[in-house]
Amino acid sequence: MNAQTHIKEAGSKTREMSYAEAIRDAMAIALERDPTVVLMGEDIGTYGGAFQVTGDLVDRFGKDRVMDTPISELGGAGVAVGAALTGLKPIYEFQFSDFAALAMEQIVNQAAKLRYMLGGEAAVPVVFRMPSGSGTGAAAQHSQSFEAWFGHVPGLKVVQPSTPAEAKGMLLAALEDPDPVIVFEHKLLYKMKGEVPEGYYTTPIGKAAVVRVGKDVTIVASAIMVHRALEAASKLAAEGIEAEVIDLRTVRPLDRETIIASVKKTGKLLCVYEGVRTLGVGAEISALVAESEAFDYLDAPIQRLGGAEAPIPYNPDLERAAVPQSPDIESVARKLAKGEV
Amino acid sequence: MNAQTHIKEAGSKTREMSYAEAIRDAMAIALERDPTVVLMGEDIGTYGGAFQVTGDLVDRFGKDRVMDTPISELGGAGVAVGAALTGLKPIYEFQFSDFAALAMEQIVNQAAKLRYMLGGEAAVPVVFRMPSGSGTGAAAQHSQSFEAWFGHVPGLKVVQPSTPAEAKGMLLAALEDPDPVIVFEHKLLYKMKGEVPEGYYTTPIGKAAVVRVGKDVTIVASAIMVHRALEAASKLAAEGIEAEVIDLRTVRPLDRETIIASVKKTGKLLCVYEGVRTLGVGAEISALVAESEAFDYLDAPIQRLGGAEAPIPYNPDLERAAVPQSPDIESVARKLAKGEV
Amino acid sequence: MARDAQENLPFAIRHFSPEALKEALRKMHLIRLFEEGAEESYMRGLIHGTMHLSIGQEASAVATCMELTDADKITSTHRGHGHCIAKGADVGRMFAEFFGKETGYCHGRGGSMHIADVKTGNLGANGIVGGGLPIAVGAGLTAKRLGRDDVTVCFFGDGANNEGAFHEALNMASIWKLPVIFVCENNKYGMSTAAAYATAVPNISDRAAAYSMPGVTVDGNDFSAVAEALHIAIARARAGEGPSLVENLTYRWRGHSKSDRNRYRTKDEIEDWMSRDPIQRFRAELIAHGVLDEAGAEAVEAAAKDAVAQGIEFAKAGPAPAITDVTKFVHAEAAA
Amino acid sequence: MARDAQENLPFAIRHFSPEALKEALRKMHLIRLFEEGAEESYMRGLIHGTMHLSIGQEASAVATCMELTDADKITSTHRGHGHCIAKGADVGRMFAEFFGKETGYCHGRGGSMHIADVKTGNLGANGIVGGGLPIAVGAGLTAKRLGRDDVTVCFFGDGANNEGAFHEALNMASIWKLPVIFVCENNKYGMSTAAAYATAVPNISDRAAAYSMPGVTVDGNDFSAVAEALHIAIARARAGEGPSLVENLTYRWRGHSKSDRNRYRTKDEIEDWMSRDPIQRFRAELIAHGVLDEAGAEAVEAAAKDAVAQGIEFAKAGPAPAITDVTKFVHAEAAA
Ligand SMILES: Cc1ncc(C[n+]2csc(CCOP(=O)(O)OP(=O)(O)O)c2C)c(N)n1
Ligand SMILES: Cc1ncc(C[n+]2csc(CCOP(=O)(O)OP(=O)(O)O)c2C)c(N)n1
Ligand SMILES: [Mg+2]
Ligand SMILES: [Mg+2]
Repeated sequence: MNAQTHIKEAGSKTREMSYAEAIRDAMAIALERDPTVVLMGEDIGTYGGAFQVTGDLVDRFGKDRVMDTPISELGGAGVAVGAALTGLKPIYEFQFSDFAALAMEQIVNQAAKLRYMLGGEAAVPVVFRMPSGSGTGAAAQHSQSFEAWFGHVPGLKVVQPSTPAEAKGMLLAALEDPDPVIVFEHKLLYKMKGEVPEGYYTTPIGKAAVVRVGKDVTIVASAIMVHRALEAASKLAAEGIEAEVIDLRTVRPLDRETIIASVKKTGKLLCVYEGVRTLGVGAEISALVAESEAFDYLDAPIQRLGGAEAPIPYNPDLERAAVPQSPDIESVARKLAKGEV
Repeated sequence: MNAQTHIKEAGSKTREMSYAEAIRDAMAIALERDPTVVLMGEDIGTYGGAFQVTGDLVDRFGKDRVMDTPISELGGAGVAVGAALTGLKPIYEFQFSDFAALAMEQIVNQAAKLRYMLGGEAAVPVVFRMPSGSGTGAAAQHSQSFEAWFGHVPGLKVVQPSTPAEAKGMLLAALEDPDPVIVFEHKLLYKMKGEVPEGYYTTPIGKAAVVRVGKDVTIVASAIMVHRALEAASKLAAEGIEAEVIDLRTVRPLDRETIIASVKKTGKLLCVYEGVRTLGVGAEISALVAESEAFDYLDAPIQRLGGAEAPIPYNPDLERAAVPQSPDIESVARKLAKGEV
Repeated sequence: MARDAQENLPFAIRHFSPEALKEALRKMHLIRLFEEGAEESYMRGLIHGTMHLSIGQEASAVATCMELTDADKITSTHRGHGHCIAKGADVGRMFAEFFGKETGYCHGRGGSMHIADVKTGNLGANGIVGGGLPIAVGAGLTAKRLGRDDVTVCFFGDGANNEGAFHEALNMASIWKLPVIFVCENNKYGMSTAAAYATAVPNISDRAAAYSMPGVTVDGNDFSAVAEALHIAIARARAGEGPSLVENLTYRWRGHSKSDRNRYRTKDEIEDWMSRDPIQRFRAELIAHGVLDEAGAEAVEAAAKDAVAQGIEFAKAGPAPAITDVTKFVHAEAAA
Repeated sequence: MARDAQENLPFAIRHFSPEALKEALRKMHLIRLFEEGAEESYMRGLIHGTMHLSIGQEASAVATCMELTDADKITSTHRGHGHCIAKGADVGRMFAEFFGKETGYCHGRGGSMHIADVKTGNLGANGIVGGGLPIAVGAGLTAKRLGRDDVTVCFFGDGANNEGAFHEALNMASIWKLPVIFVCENNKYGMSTAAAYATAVPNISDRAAAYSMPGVTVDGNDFSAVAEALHIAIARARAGEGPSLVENLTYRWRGHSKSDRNRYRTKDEIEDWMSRDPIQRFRAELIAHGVLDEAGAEAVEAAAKDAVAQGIEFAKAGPAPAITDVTKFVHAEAAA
């Protein structure tokens, strides 16, 4: 993937860092550049965050800028909304995206709607960071993927960066955005390493990236599924099947153009996402293609691989079986490319 | 619509009543039959409910069976979950489905998952009633349609009855169900009258109904959209276009068979729903058709009419413009039938 | 006036200028007349949806906002018309909003339940009971972080005090010593549900102790008592000593909303409260203390009446939003 | 023994039979050894995910459950192994659950954070802080409605007391006078966050007054003190007089979970608390009062050790769930 394609004003140098470090780097830059930026969340100070994403930021910026909040997700999110409404730019970290279920009222009924309800007379430039997804053995209440919920809410923007460089650039873009942005960070990506441009840059919200060019089948994937799709694609390449892989990056607003252009080229679409299959992100991607001019180019039924219709189980084998894995993607993409579906 | 097709053990007699009365009738029957049934909710007692659905039930069954709760949606829903877990069958009424945003944690993290997390050793037979939808001039925080959110959650069942007879039968079915069921009641339907069978009967969860037979285009609609679709269909019939109208009735689990069979017949699909278009119920219906054997029968791109990508506005004309109306359905269905899309 | 005599006067008379007191009376009349105008407009079909009138609670709204400047913020509730006027909004733009006009405060998108006037510091009514509580704490946080000395008043009802948001908000405001004043307008009912039934303590202010903040219950129909309680709380907030909880005992004369059949309270109770009209009481007090005379009071009321009549005309004349503008204001223009 | 002498004895010694006291000691040892066994199994890769150990809090768990029968319910927390054992669960099936086996209490679907044993009245640990609070109130409602006399104990932490769910749950339990005992295990921290920072009152029990219920803070490492507080609260609940809040001051010796680097508390503090081991304290007390002798205590501990060893063997031997059974247990079989 060519990071340069999605960078606005990056320094020329890059540095290898993990996804978590890249997010921390973005927050440090933001805290330095803009005195109105504050970080809020449970145990983001001394503890460094449940996933060590804020790390040592409290030592560098102090407790007034990196605020531990009580275990009060509804209130904490609401304080962030009120602060954003009146002049701060808060980044509120949920320890797990699952706990956002406690704060839907402030995120959806307040943050997403305030500008509209007030006829444009108010703005809520808040960022909610949400560690998300399964694979950590933490079971049903710590492994969900809620991006479809927020993707259904006008007034929000929803991003799912899949690489360190994207994670940094999209978080900085989220902070520049005058409206509320939800950032889903996949927990299994936190340790993933990658080259990340130094300094300030933004990765645009609302633009998908073609991360592998191909002609036989289009795979639209998000977050960790991008990597599983790329793995599948390189296996398929050995068989002479060229899959085009699109990193969705933004769930709301969706990048129709990139997806449609690819499907017009390949005639075949596979949507891969970790959230529950029914009414997950892949449903919308399928629907937008099926109603678009790409419909006439479709050579086969649109395929979806999504999470099982079950809560995430604790047993590790069951847990793996509950979400798409690389061999699943490979197998469906192969059948699709070969005209077997 | 032939109510008999979806009734298990109905008395032969019917009586005309409103949708709200039909729901009340169901609750009265349940309270009489089963001493473990309790109603809970804000102002459901003396006030009779925000929409007068519980009405005089508190006078008939007393405050122990028809319990006013404090304004505590998270806690109230959680009390209902705990009560269901230990032997009661609670029906918890939200005054507006919008306020369920406060209770997502108890509904989604607890009720939906408890049976699974406990390996089948527990059950949560709770029913959540949610007055839903726009059209009342109550603006952005009192007009939402959240069925897609709940439809995305394994462990829940989600229904959207569109007639008085369905409303009664589905509520009684929800109470028979050993798992949590969410019932969306469209506020604009409360006053709608219809023939309702007397006595106890259930309308099965998970079965859609073909409410108008046609051959030219399939319209899948839910809740109030069923009526708007039927209105559009009868206008189209005058032009010689025969639309088949399907009342979805259940969002989770979806009735794939009925939808696919119809699309195989007509070759054209229009999904109509009030929830926000992106990631709304119609996205899933489109996707399930596009991945099914019906794909090969599709003669045109699948069309969707959903809610605008905006919070529901207060101004009545804007409010009407924000969700599909009968002429919108008519126009898209006509184009579809005529091969103009 | 001798110091002793001074001290026997009601706080408000001692503390505010006659001009300020007359302005307060004007606002109270304005609220009452606005609510009556809104009610009538509703009957005549100019307003749709629902409305929550604050008739009977005017002293609470106006006395609470008495010492606030435009830099100070309020968060308001579904029963928020009075707060909006007390904080300084223009009734013409309020009516325009209720009539769904582009000239309304929310450009016709919000209506009664979202009435706001950000320029005078009103961050908005709220359709969600308790929704404004954490938002107010956030406003307090902004003031503290940016080193400003503005305070935020958070209005909420007795019903709202049982929401989890109340607990979380008061706790955070307290541990961070934020300049927030939580003002509970206890009108005895949340919709039909008596506070005495739904709330496990006799006074909502009893709950202040659970957050180590001062809590006080005052007669919310006594302008001076409310103003004094707020004076103390605002001083505390501006001094960086943290939040307070003030409970104004009051009563709404009308039903909860337009759909209320009033089956949960007695005619006697309603009439008893109506006989203790906060406006007449304040007006009599001002006259008794020579702030104005009967004619002056009449003039104040007449001015309010004019403002309401003109406001309705302004509202009627305004254009409706373009029907194609459903998605306008969802996002900032540039970012849309 | 003369009545006077009796009254000078600790509550537990007076109130419980020697058999019951020995069983309590056994359970405390069992919890400690179970936690150590779980920790070791985790290190050896038999358990994955994360775990929250309750070492140091054994007196709180066992004394709280002392008078509960299988008909009585508990709701537990993420730090729930001790509660589960105290309520009567079998450690073999617990280990099996942690090892992800079909023979585990949750058939391998739940793991540590959802450990439950519905038959002994444990409605389950909870991955959501505060998640069990309203559920416990619901269990209390069931008992009251069905005219049963069982009570529900709701365990929660100091961190959980700042969740809105706490407020809503305690308020409802109080207004409906439900047989629920809220037991706060205050171990000074919610993850890394000190209760002294996050909670606006010195004692969590200070908040009981906000719900008009009795609140008491006891030394949670003093078995007898906890048992006595529970005795009073349970009697009140069974008599239909409503809920109580009991705060057990205690301490967790280990980090919050497996990812804790312990940067928020000092070695001194940890060692100080470790020197006040609740198990040794109880054991010494039993010996001092002649309930058992040193050899008897050794035998009790040895029995617990055996049970843990056997439990681990049982767990290892159990079958894993079939990989095709991902959606099993989502719904009732018939309705699936
Ligand atoms: C979260 C939420 N729950 C319920 C409602 C419905 N509702 C609107 S106002 C109201 C009563 C509020 O009572 P209170 O806080 O005392 O304010 P009052 O109406 O008496 O001014 C209710 C239940 C709501 N708007 N939001
Ligand atoms: C709603 C929610 N917020 C945050 C968390 C993450 N978390 C798990 S345990 C914990 C600390 C809980 O503290 P406390 O209630 O004192 O219990 P303790 O761990 O001390 O036993 C946190 C923040 C969670 N599981 N659920
Ligand atoms: Mg009230
Ligand atoms: Mg703790």
